[in-house]
Amino acid sequence: MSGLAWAFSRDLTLAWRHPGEAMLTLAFFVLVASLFPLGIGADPQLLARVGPGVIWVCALLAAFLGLPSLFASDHADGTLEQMALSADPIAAWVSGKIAAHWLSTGLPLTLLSPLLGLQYGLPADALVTLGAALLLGTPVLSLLGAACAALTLGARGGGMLLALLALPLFVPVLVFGAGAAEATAAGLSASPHLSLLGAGLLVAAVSVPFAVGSAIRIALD
Amino acid sequence: MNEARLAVRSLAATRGPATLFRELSFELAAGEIAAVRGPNGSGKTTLLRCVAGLTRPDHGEIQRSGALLFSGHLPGIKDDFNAEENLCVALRMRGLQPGEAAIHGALARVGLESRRRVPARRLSAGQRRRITLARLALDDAKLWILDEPLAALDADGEAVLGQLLARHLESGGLALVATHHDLPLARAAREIRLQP
Amino acid sequence: MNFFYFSSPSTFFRLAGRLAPAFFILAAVLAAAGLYVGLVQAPTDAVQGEVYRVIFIHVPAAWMSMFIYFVMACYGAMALTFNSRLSAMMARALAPTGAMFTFVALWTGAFWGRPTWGTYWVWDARITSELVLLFLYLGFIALSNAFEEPRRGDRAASLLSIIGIVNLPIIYFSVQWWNTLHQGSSIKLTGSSMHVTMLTAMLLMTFAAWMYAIAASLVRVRSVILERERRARWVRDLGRT
Amino acid sequence: MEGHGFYLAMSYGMAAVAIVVELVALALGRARAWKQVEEERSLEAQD
Repeated sequence: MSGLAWAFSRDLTLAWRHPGEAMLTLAFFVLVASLFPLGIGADPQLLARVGPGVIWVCALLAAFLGLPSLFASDHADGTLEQMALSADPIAAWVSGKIAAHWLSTGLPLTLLSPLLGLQYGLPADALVTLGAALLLGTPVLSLLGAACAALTLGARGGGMLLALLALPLFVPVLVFGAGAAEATAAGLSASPHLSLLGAGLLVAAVSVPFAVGSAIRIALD
Repeated sequence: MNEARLAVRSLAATRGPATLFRELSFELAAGEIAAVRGPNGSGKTTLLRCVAGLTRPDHGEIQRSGALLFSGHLPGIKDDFNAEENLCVALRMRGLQPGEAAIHGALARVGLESRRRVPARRLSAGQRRRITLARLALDDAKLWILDEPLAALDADGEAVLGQLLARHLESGGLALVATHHDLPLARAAREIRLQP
Repeated sequence: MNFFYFSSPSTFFRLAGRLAPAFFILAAVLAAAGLYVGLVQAPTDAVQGEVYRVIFIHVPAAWMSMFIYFVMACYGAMALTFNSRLSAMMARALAPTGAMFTFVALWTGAFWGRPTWGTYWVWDARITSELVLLFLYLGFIALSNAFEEPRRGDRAASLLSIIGIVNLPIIYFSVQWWNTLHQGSSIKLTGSSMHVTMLTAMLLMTFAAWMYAIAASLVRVRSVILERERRARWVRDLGRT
Repeated sequence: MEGHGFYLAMSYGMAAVAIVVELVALALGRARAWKQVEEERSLEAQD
């Protein structure tokens, strides 16, 4: 587990060194979320109905934008290959990096989402579910996104290619994430959605780091 | 303590359609150093990366005993970290927990003592290379794989590298070095020549 | 002849050269039979009249789009575990054909939806999942061509196809769940009992599509092999075949 | 149920177009591959 420890603390310190990046992700999230009312009109009923879905799509896009920072700079300055040659298994330190990445992108999005929910006039219990769904969903986005980011290391077409690879994999997370908040807003129970998200998180947390590891080995080959 | 050893048997690697080298075999026993020489593009870096286990060769087998330290073209240094932090992270990655004194001693030895708090971004290429030298002073890996270690080093930088290499070999370590320069070592190194 | 005999590019190149025309002919024959049975012999459907005959294209295309992705993932897994270049080339050769079938499935789905549900684009579970599958194909093709070193693209795309095949059922399940939540279940295809000629037409067309897919990918893999091995001796001695 | 011929025609038509497009693409791919082989041969012939 020591691999997870040094990778987590290393990446967290790096994230603290220039918080601008995390701020940008948050700013993007708020900006895109406030574009929708300008586009679809400010009718409260409509906004409340589309609120959960819109906020989830914006959170998903914001999380996606944070992905390149995971491996790109380490790949460029050679620290990624040093990590690959470290004493710890690749899946361990990769998990540490993804956890640190989630802490600086996914978690802030989750904490900010109730505010945006208010902007869309969501009822209080829907805000809670929205937050819970994002809390369980954003780590899965970081995990799946990390696999795609590792696959596109050193590839032409950068951001667009990463979007083409990652967004289709995000579909189930979006469906159950947005579905949870909508269910609460409609007075139904959101527990099936949340439990599926939780199951997805557990499975992803255990299996995806190995896929990321082999993607990194391919990138360093 | 079993003897550190490196055995490479009929190694082959290609870059795209072109074959870099074929049927390459050599062995390094404890205390031995091999210099890999050859013109640019002859596959020196690929050979080193194969031995380090980063690149998968098309054919052939590599047997290593013990941990290895790889220093490639890329510096392996974060610009946002200062010299001390870079050194700490590099050693922690290798499962080593050096004390404050050891870190300072190593940085002093390579002449970075005064600049250990400066972010690596503001260090010169030569100074950044010295962070790797400090790692060589502290790391206990038995096999060193160095790609052009003399690049960007000035005269006394080379002297420090020579001392570190000598001490490493005396303590039964192995070294595989790709370089165009003469190695700052008293004894001659075995030569592995790669044709273009 | 060991297991890997056919996996050396030069021998497979010749083998594919002989097999491809045979599969094309087989595909044409089966397709002709299928179309005849489907368009001429099959009776008019009580509910949908003539327009249901679109299923003789829509269903085989949709089925092939999923089957080809599965085969690509298998080749991808072989390419990564056995480090076999030929499997990776085969996966790369299959992708465009799979993407074509996915597009045809989407297009025919839309033109079947219009008369039956009144809109071209129906957010039906199957059709929406098919759209996501199209993105997976495009992602595979884009990734395999995103690197200078073709072998690097092969390995990355092979791993992506494995990640894709694992996620595909989850995507289908989530879209299915999402669809029943929003719109109630769409018309079940197999609800109305299938007249025997409809079934035979469907099977004939499916096998025709399968033969065609094999033929097309064999031709494409030959081009890929030529490009990859253009410096090899056996390629230089090849007469133009 | 008249007028459905249009939808049938569009579906089968597009399927046919898709297959023709792919066959053309295959032929072009083959030509490009052979061109590269010829280039390699001419390069080889020079040195």
